[in-house]
Amino acid sequence: MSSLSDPAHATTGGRRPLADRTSATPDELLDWLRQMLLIREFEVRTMQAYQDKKIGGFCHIYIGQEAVAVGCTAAVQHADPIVTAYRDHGHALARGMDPKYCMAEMFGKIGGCAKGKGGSMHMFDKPNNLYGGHGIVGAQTPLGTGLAFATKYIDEVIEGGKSRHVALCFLGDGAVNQGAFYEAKNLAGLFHIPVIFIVENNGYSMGTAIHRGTTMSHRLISKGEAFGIDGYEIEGMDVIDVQREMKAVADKCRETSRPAMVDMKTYRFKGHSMSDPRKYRTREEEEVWEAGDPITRLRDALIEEGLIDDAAFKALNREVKLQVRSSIEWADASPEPDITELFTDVYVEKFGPYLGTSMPQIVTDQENDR
Amino acid sequence: MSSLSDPAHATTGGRRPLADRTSATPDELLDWLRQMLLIREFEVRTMQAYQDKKIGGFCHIYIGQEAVAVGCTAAVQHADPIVTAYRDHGHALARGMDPKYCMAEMFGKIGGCAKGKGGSMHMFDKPNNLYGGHGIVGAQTPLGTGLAFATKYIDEVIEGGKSRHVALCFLGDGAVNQGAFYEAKNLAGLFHIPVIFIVENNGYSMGTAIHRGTTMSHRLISKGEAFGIDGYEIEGMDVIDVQREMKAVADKCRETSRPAMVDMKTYRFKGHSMSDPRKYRTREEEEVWEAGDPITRLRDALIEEGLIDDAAFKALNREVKLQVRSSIEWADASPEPDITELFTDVYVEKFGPYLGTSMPQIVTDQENDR
Amino acid sequence: MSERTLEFRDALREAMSQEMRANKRVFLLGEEVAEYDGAYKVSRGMLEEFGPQRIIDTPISESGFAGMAIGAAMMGLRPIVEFMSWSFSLVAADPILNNAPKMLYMSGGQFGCPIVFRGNDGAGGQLGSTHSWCVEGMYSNVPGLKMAIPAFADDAKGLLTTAIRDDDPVFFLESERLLALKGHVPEGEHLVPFGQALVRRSGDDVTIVSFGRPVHFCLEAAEALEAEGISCEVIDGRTIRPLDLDTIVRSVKKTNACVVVDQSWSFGSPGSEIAAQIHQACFDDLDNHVMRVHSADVPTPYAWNLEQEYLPNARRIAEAVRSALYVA
Amino acid sequence: MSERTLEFRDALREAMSQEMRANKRVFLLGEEVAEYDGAYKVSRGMLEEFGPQRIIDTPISESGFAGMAIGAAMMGLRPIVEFMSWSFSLVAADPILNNAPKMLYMSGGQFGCPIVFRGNDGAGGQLGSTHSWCVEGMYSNVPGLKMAIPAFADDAKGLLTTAIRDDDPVFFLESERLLALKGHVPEGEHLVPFGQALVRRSGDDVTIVSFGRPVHFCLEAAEALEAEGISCEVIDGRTIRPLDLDTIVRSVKKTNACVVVDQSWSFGSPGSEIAAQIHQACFDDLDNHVMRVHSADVPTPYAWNLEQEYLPNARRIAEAVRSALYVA
Ligand SMILES: Cc1ncc(C[n+]2csc(CCOP(=O)(O)OP(=O)(O)O)c2C)c(N)n1
Ligand SMILES: Cc1ncc(C[n+]2csc(CCOP(=O)(O)OP(=O)(O)O)c2C)c(N)n1
Ligand SMILES: [Mg+2]
Ligand SMILES: [Mg+2]
Repeated sequence: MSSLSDPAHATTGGRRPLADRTSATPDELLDWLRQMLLIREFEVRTMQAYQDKKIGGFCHIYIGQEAVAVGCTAAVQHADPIVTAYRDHGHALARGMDPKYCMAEMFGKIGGCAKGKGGSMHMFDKPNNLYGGHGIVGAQTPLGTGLAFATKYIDEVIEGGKSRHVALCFLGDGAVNQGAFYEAKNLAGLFHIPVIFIVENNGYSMGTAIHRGTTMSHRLISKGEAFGIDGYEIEGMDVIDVQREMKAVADKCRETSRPAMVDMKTYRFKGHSMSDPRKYRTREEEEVWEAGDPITRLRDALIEEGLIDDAAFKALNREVKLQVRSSIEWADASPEPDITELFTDVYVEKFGPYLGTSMPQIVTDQENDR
Repeated sequence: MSSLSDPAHATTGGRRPLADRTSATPDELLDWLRQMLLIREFEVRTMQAYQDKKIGGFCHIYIGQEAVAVGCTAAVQHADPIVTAYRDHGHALARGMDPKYCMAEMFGKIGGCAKGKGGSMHMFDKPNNLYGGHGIVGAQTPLGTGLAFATKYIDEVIEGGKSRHVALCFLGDGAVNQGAFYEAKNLAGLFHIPVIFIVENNGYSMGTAIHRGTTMSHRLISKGEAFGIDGYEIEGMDVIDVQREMKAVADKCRETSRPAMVDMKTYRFKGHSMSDPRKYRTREEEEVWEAGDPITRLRDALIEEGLIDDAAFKALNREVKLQVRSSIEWADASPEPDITELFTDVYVEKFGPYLGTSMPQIVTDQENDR
Repeated sequence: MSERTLEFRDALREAMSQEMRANKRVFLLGEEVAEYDGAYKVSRGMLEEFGPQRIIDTPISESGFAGMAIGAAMMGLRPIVEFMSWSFSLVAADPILNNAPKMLYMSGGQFGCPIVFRGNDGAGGQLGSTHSWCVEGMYSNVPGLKMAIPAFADDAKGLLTTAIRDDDPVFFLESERLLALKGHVPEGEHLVPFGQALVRRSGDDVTIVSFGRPVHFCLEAAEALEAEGISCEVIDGRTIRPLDLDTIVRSVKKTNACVVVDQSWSFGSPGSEIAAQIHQACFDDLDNHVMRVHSADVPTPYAWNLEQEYLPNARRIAEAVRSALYVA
Repeated sequence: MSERTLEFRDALREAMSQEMRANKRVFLLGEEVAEYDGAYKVSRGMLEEFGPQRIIDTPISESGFAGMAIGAAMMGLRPIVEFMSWSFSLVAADPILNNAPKMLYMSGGQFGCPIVFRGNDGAGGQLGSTHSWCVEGMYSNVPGLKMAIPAFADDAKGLLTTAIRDDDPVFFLESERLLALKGHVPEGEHLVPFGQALVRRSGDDVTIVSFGRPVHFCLEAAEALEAEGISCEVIDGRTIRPLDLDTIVRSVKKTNACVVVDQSWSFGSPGSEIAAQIHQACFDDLDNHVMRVHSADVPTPYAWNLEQEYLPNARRIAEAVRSALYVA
């Protein structure tokens, strides 16, 4: 598969005619643009809310990586489970979470996707098959393997058919050094588990440039090949490329019920978390990557093809801004969890001081919609 | 390096003239034979003692793998630290532990290398730079990396010189699937730590044939290459080959202060532990490997070269038998640890119920010898 | 009532097999559970009956396969994870403690973890420090998990059945030393509810509370003490989370004396918890402070004589009972 | 006595730097400790002074680098391992619990582990379930390790210096919430011995025992209770292993009432241990059972209001004191 790891090269990606690059419909393309804009706007407002102390804890911003979550999600079916790390707002929105639940979660409100109990790092969305947001680096890799295992088990053992799903398991480049990831890969390779490990390789884990923490960083996929897992290097700044190449990967994994590993080259435009001054990298480096902004690239490509004009883009932008604004209003208005919530969701059944469990609004709202 | 993984091929290894195959002196060659005989006899008597209930707990027999411990140990300096897993009697003896301490340890006697506190799986010998015997699969791989790290640190930071040691870290083929091993390899590759991971690939972890638990088992060293670690496949049934090839590996690691990984093909002639009926493999397979018995091979090669004759071999055998017998007598005679030993060696200093620490006989005897 | 006698290990297997027959979502995975029939033969024959898709041999990757099973549980499967020994669960501490018991909470009720982790816990015979963990000493500290420790074959089946049907993660602690113990085990469905302790022996002078293997040491001590004229009530707690404090308190209010016997190390253990809770609930009833018998507060020694002394044996229990009763 | 004021984090650094100057065997490793100056700036400037061979940035491989450091300690080096958070130590549970504290014992005295593991412990601010572990709740169960939890800047330096010189593995638990706390810290060598609790505030009516961050909550509660005419003696335990029971017992024998405040979950915690030990040592002195204040027995919630209620805060401590004294 293609390897466009040189960021300078990235800006030329839009030149080829769209029809050569994607089989997506205009509506789909516009939806990807909308999703990326939504994530971007959401994150901008998240940063503000964090500064305003409406959001607490650790908060990791996805700006710059939008094409990855949007492109990967678009490459698979809605029923295919997804799991990721703590930098998870983008995945939640790309998967279809209404931003109001996401924002309310960070505000620590009962309307949050996890009733305000999880926070920024722990976004869960059952209706949209998002299995979290996980705070412990690498911990989601055995979980993701388990999700794919389960789809296969359900398809084959329970329903007596053929394995027909894939699971997407996102991880950071720093997570590549957690032992659990290797155990997960061996299991996936051995048991033919259709999990796709997508390393969102943004070049840094906190202040550590990848080569300072990771051997063979010029060829991360060797760390999958050692488990018989096919590896792919994908340039992650252009959503069209991401979707197309990921679709090919996913189709193959679905077909063969085999795992894959993707070294997805990307960049986070902001700091590791809200408190990071980014002294470990240069402004020049940032500017090179910013020049390949995934939103600009898709917008320009769509304008070039006449699928959108400046006015339509502005309108889309406005729509998204309104959506995020109203999600903030919604989150503001959502009440704090009642103190009794401390003792709910610890165990499924009531006993002793424990109050049993119930579904959060993100699930019940959806059920009411039906 | 050579790859003689076909056991049938193995029996032809002795045909080339010795001088082409090794630079070891006749005394050294005879000593290797003596060591292998000692391990064999020791293990035979260990099995008996286990049946007689003189030994408790888990007990893992090294018979069949003697050439590995003896050849690897002979390939490095005595000051180079060694660490291994629970199948550790062979390493202890090859490193120079007097068998009496080893036997007494298994008998749970105060004369044991660890005062009877460690048992079969946990052989330690400070004078001989053996850092255990470790019961948790894979746990010794970060430790071994740390031993090599420490030699380098001492050489470079404390003594201001050049790194000049290697550490040998033995592990089983089943241990290859523990996450800690991958973390250790990444650290070793990244920090230029001269640790040599020797996978004693005897084809099984308990009842699991390697390919049933391990991906890429036909090319284990890919699991080192993914960390920039040079890999070697070595046929482990001929001590002459093992020593020669391991010496080359060790010399290179010592010179470059780089790690290495060795896929050492071998076979355990007995069960996993004393309670294993070996139903997972065929008698035919066992017989093929037994035909390549490392002791027979060295004996025949030495006879062929005229370095030893049948009588001398028998004498050596007798000597070793006597030594093991007397080590059993010594172990039998050694007292049980006093009940107060329960509270020694928990902390270095005395406090509360804790009685402080003191060196076991294996250390004090040696100090008295000086 | 069936008078059928089974070994503890067979009772465990019967629970698993019956639940697997009834529910395809239940499956078993772990090292050597399939082709080898289990390192301790608990799963003997299950591969044959249920096939390799449901009885799964894993590599030696506890963190990987425990985490994988948790992911599968989040999707509604009901995995049974066998740790060959709980001592080996330390390499999987993160998934079993940070994921399984907290997933329901962190997801605000969306994703539970109906999973059972089971295997040998506590000292076997001379296995040494690394292989003799009583993980209840540490893991019972963690909310969100349940913990069961059967001492008899019927409870092995009844508690394990309950565990498999439970919607929360259950840590199921067996003792290698009990696997061959025989007892009457009901055929067919047999459920022992969590949170219900059992009085194994009635008595008037002192209450002895324990869990799992040491319950047998307690009964042994009680037997011996009877000869001295001391009447012991022995309570088998059966589950540590939830803890049936009521049964314990009822007994202590009768006997006014209590000895807690816990095979964990003493410091911050189930034993200290139960002692503290009894002091709270029975402050005016106790004629003496609660006595505690634990494994010695040292790493587990290998040597036979040291290990015997290390364990909470009948002699040490009897001594504790005598001091609880101020009997010189 | 120096009147110099330092932040808690700077006091930690001073201990490390002074020991590293004095002993080349001491080195520091962990995630982001070198070029980033530490995730919480505890090691700021140390790379510059000591260079990359002694201040070592590691990958996110806690099990690997903790184990590596243990191996190095076996060879006589004296590593300081920084866990960015103790919450991340669960992935390293096996090396830190199965190797470090047992090596001396398993090797019959041959190989000790002079190593310090340190980092943030306990709830920070709204970090949620996975990032808010109070590992003392679990790890204090394990013999062979020592455990220190400073609550003030001077102790941060004094206890850490002692930890680095100690020949046994020391688990050193800091609180992210205290890192900016200022206090007088002696210049030059400053050692605070392990196993010596400190009476932080004298009082007559009740003894409050705590460790680390909650000591501040206790002092806050004591202040508030003074207005109600209740005189509290607040004891800062400082080390959990060894535990200075004598100081606690002396106080309880005076006050006849006790509240233990422990930020861990309650079940089988240091708090339950101390309560049980006090009941044993002060059975005839107590006018009421020992009260315990812990974090709520649930996974740590993210929401601010829930987290505040979850923690052993001053309000809950004051309530416990009042009930200990039968004050409605
Ligand atoms: C086991 C563990 N160790 C350390 C941390 C602290 N930590 C959180 S994020 C992070 C960096 C991860 O970087 P990467 O995987 O590249 O993801 P990115 O932040 O770039 O998305 C670290 C060290 C953690 N959460 N879990
Ligand atoms: C973490 C862990 N899991 C499981 C075990 C149980 N166990 C002991 S030895 C062994 C098999 C290891 O096989 P291998 O690494 O090939 O070594 P060999 O016995 O062949 O020398 C297993 C599963 C253990 N000791 N540690
Ligand atoms: Mg990154
Ligand atoms: Mg093997």
